[in-house]
Amino acid sequence: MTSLDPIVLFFILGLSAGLLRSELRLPSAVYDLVSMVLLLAIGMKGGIELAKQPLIVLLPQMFWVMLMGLILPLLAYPVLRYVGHFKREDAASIAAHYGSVSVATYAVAVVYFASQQISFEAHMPLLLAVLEIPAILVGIVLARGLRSKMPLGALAHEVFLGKGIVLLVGGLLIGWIAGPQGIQSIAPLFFDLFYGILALFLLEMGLITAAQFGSLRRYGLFLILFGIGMPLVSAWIGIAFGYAMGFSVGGTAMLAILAASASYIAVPAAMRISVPQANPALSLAAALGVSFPFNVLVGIPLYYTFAVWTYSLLGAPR
Amino acid sequence: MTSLDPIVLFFILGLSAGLLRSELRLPSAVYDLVSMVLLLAIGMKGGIELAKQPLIVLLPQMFWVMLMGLILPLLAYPVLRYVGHFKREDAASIAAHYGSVSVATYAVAVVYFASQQISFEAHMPLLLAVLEIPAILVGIVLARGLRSKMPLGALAHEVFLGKGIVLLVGGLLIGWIAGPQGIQSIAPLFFDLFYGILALFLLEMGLITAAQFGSLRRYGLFLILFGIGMPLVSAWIGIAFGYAMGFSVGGTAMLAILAASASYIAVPAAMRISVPQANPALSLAAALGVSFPFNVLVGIPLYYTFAVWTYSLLGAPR
Amino acid sequence: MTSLDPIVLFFILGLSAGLLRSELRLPSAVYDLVSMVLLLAIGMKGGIELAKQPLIVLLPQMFWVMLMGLILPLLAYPVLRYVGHFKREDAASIAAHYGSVSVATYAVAVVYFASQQISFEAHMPLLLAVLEIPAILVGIVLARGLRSKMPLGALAHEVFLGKGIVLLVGGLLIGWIAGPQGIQSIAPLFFDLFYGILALFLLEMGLITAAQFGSLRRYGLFLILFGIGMPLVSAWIGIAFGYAMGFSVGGTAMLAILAASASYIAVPAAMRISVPQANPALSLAAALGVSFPFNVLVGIPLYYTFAVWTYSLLGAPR
Amino acid sequence: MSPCTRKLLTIITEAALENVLLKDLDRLGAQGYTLSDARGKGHRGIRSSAWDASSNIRVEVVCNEVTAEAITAHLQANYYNDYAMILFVSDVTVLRPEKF
Amino acid sequence: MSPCTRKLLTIITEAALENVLLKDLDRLGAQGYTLSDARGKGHRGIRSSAWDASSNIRVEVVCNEVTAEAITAHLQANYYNDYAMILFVSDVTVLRPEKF
Amino acid sequence: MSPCTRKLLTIITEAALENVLLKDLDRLGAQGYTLSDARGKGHRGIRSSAWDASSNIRVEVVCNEVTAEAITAHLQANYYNDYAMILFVSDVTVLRPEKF
Ligand SMILES: Nc1ncnc2c1ncn2[C@@H]1O[C@H](COP(=O)(O)O)[C@@H](O)[C@H]1O
Ligand SMILES: Nc1ncnc2c1ncn2[C@@H]1O[C@H](COP(=O)(O)O)[C@@H](O)[C@H]1O
Ligand SMILES: Nc1ncnc2c1ncn2[C@@H]1O[C@H](COP(=O)(O)O)[C@@H](O)[C@H]1O
Ligand code: NA
Ligand code: NA
Ligand code: NA
Repeated sequence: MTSLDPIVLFFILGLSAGLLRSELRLPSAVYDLVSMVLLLAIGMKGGIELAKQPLIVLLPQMFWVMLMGLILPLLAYPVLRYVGHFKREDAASIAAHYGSVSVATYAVAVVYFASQQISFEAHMPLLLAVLEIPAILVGIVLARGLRSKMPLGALAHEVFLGKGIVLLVGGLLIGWIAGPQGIQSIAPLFFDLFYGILALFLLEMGLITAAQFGSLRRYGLFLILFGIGMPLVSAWIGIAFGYAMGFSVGGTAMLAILAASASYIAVPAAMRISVPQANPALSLAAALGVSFPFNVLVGIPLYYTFAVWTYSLLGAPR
Repeated sequence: MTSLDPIVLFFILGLSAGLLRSELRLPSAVYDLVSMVLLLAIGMKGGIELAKQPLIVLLPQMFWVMLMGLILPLLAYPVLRYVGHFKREDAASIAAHYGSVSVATYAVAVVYFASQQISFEAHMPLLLAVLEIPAILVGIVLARGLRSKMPLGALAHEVFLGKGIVLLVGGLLIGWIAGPQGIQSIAPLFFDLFYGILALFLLEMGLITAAQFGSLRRYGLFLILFGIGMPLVSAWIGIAFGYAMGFSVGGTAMLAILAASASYIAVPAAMRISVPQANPALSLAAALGVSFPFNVLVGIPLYYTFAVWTYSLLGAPR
Repeated sequence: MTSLDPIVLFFILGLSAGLLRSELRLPSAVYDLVSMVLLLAIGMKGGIELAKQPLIVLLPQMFWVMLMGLILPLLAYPVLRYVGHFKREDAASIAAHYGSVSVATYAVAVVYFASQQISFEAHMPLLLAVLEIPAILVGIVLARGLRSKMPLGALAHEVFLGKGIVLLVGGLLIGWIAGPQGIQSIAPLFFDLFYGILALFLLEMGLITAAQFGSLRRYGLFLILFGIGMPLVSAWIGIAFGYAMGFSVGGTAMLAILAASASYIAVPAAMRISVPQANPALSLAAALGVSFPFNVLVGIPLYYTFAVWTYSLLGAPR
Repeated sequence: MSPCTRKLLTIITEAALENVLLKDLDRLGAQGYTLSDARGKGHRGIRSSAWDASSNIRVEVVCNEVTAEAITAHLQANYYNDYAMILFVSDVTVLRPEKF
Repeated sequence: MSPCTRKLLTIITEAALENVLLKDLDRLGAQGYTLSDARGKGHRGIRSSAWDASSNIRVEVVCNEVTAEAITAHLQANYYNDYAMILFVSDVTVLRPEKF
Repeated sequence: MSPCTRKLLTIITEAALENVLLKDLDRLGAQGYTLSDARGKGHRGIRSSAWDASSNIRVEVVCNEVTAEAITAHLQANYYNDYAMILFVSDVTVLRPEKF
């Protein structure tokens, strides 16, 4: 991402303030407000697009994307377990984080694509929501085995009724039902302020990221390498899926970005309850301490370049 | 209200999330911020209108509306006491809630009227502020008798200096003094974002409403019937007053909506201090658990239809 | 300031609510959010201007302004110590508050200048940031003597990495790097809403100011006289510096306002840690209880008038 | 300034009672108090702190035994029946006993 | 309504555990509980409360000795190894002992 | 893992002191601490938590007696005169005493 975008500068400000141990600290109520508005806005943006096309057309895409969300953690797990020598639960939990997605990374990508006038499939937020969940299930099975007697009800509750999913899917439904006309009255808050609110959110994300660096130092080099390497690999998988599904270059790049991003909202909460033996500091250090800044500062334009290469090499799909 | 309006969809989202016991929970600081902006905005909207006409003209209206605020709880009390068999203090407290008004219901009605291009007397927020208080006094007298030795100072403090009244009346005064020109600089926050902020508020209201359903189940059918029946009756009284005062159809409908709405900010706080024997769960279950959703989802367009009937039957007033 | 400006009316509303002991209280998270947005916005406004001119040109100005920040507390100290008979630490701490600046006062002045279409040097936020700090150092030396063995690291940390400075300077840098084009996407939040957010902030400031009146009553008349007299003197010093630096009338008036304003964010925090023997109630009572309302209600237009007189008497500088 | 024993009174009750309660504490001889916001569950159901009417406060008062008993008796007489409220007392050691 | 002794159990743990923990408390016989948000530091590092994953909660339960022991044993068996959690118990005097 | 007695130190003081105080606690041997925001009233007047300069924090430290005394002495020597601060100590039973 062009490092001059003010959105990214806010992230860097937060990161620097955190690393310099400044007094700057946002109250958690502000974090909650800001992330709530972002999730609803992203959901509604996607929902408006859903209103324009029959949902049935999107079912195959949802299926393929779900498949991608199952494959990514299965790919990450052996690396973490056998190269990184993490214990089973930790490997499974980290894998789940990387199979799922980061809404903040998506939001920054949306800003980047807008500034570069790259268009992409506008129902992407639907795929974002779909991608949140499968990796969680894979992570749990990897950690506990298939025969584990997890109370399924509690798990489904945790997964489908977590704050992030409810707001994202709620936004999708509201956008879908209300449509572009209906949503206009609330556009000043949710759409006009989107960039500004994202800036505040990234300021906070910078502070949170800085707080992960301590664990990073403790858990060492492998986590850093994984936190950069895994997104690079995932991005190519995302490109493969996007190409196979006949997406535009922009859409393919966006899917690559989703694949490369690592969750830090839905997955940590679900893993903490369903795989308590996993050390949450490890996954957050990797996802927030390494992959999030890497994706935001370097990855987003890079994955787009990957997608452009692919399309110029192979031609537009089908 | 047209169930497609996104404002109402946010309420339904909150309600569903609450009923499904989702993790979604807004910090109370967000609730405070959002309700503060709404109260100030509604006050200022009314204040701007006050600047356009001599206040003396409005004094009779304020008097009549105050009278309405005295009549409504006196009507509700015997029903609650002798049909519902509530103990004296509970009947008095519930009656006070229904004699007063709900700012959130008013805000949703404003949105509905705007979407339907129905005009109404623009100084309505003044009447809203006036209506908040008389029912509280009636409720206290009903509960404690006229000879009770309530410390009047403490009561006046509670009633006139509660958060809601201060912000609403403060907004009125600011709008009145600054006038439409003066207020322009702050319009982007208070007026352009009004719908969006109302949406967030209704999301939270949905969650709060869902939390009342537990008490509803406990206190049974009568409360549900009362929570629907009382607004229906009150609406007609509001229409009678509006018609008698020579209001437009829109203004009459709005007065009906105010009459039908039940307070959940000013009255609970005042009752808790001055009639502590009343169980607050009862009034909130009725006001928030039944009447608020009923008014928002069904009542607002219904009462408007009532007003239209009345005007087409009886002709415009005077 | 024209007492009709709604911004100021919000301050008066907060002040009245506080003095009447209303229930109105803003959660500290709202205070944090609102002040964060203001500081970032002011910083960015200044930063955008920095992008337009070589920084080297501003270095002399920064030097002179820093000098002013050293002189003001040295002037205030003997008055406080020998006329006011405050103990050494208290005199030093109060002096530091008056040598530094109040961002809220600056923000109100910006609104006033805009409404009166008075232009001023647009890099003023840079000077604002520069002015925050020197007085703190003077205050510490006055209180502890030059030979005191204050841990310099901890002090520098407190001074340069306090919340206010980080946000203001961070905003400056973001504005500078991103430039007017880059910042456009976040303008709806930070610039369009500026007045509205300032209104909320001043509402809270009114409540906080009211809370200082208790200490004022206790510490008596001298503090009130000082809280009015010191700004009047400082304003003339600001005018002298502005004139000497060749500023426009508006810029000179703004420098006078900065000089007259007294800090209540950066300085209290730094003094509390580095001069703990000073009673913080004294400085806050003077700075917030007297000088802030005086400057906002009376001082801002007054100092502008002073500047106009000066320029018409002496002619434009150089 | 040798250490000394005092009572720590903890009151958990509805936020609506805050103003009244703090005035009572002042009047009954408490030299100070500390408040924080809380949520919880008791005989009067769940109090979730989502908004004013369902918020709790948690008040702590360090005081001598006489004051503790006066406060306890006053609360029991005036609020215990009508408000969501619990109260418990424990022994604490304080410095500067003259403060409490 | 003479005063009576009970146990005050204070649990400080990760906010992620809130729902599960409160259900457990209900099941193990606690008549009520009080929660507030907290931050802190312990063997599992700094928990800053900046956002959900790093928030702590502070839960207080007033109960009789048997319940206190049941809760303690349950927490120790189920959560102590995997979660940031501490637990301490003190004696408190309560009014209306039948409530706890 | 039999239960064992420790001291619970509660410090209520100005939020401005947070950073300095936490560093001191670390240095004086506290194995952990828990913080929450608070407001209150004491000899230095009302601290309303409306904004930074008037906020209180409430810090709890569970530790052994020696550490408790060290912290108490340090706070009394360094902050008691200049800051709004109170401190009280009580006995608590903990599990896993090796943690504290
Ligand atoms: N056994 C308990 N332990 C801890 N807190 C309690 C207990 N019972 C009640 N509370 C708290 O006290 C408040 C009022 O209690 P109650 O009057 O029983 O509804 C509840 O909302 C809880 O926050
Ligand atoms: N010695 C202690 N005193 C007070 N609080 C503690 C202590 N140790 C841990 N805590 C709190 O308990 C939480 C979990 O502790 P731990 O499991 O040791 O990481 C920490 O985040 C602190 O809030
Ligand atoms: N007797 C008391 N009981 C409970 N908290 C107190 C008491 N005295 C003081 N405090 C708290 O300690 C803070 C500082 O006390 P002080 O130094 O006396 O002003 C106050 O703001 C209160 O939050
Ligand atoms: Na991913
Ligand atoms: Na009504
Ligand atoms: Na100054």
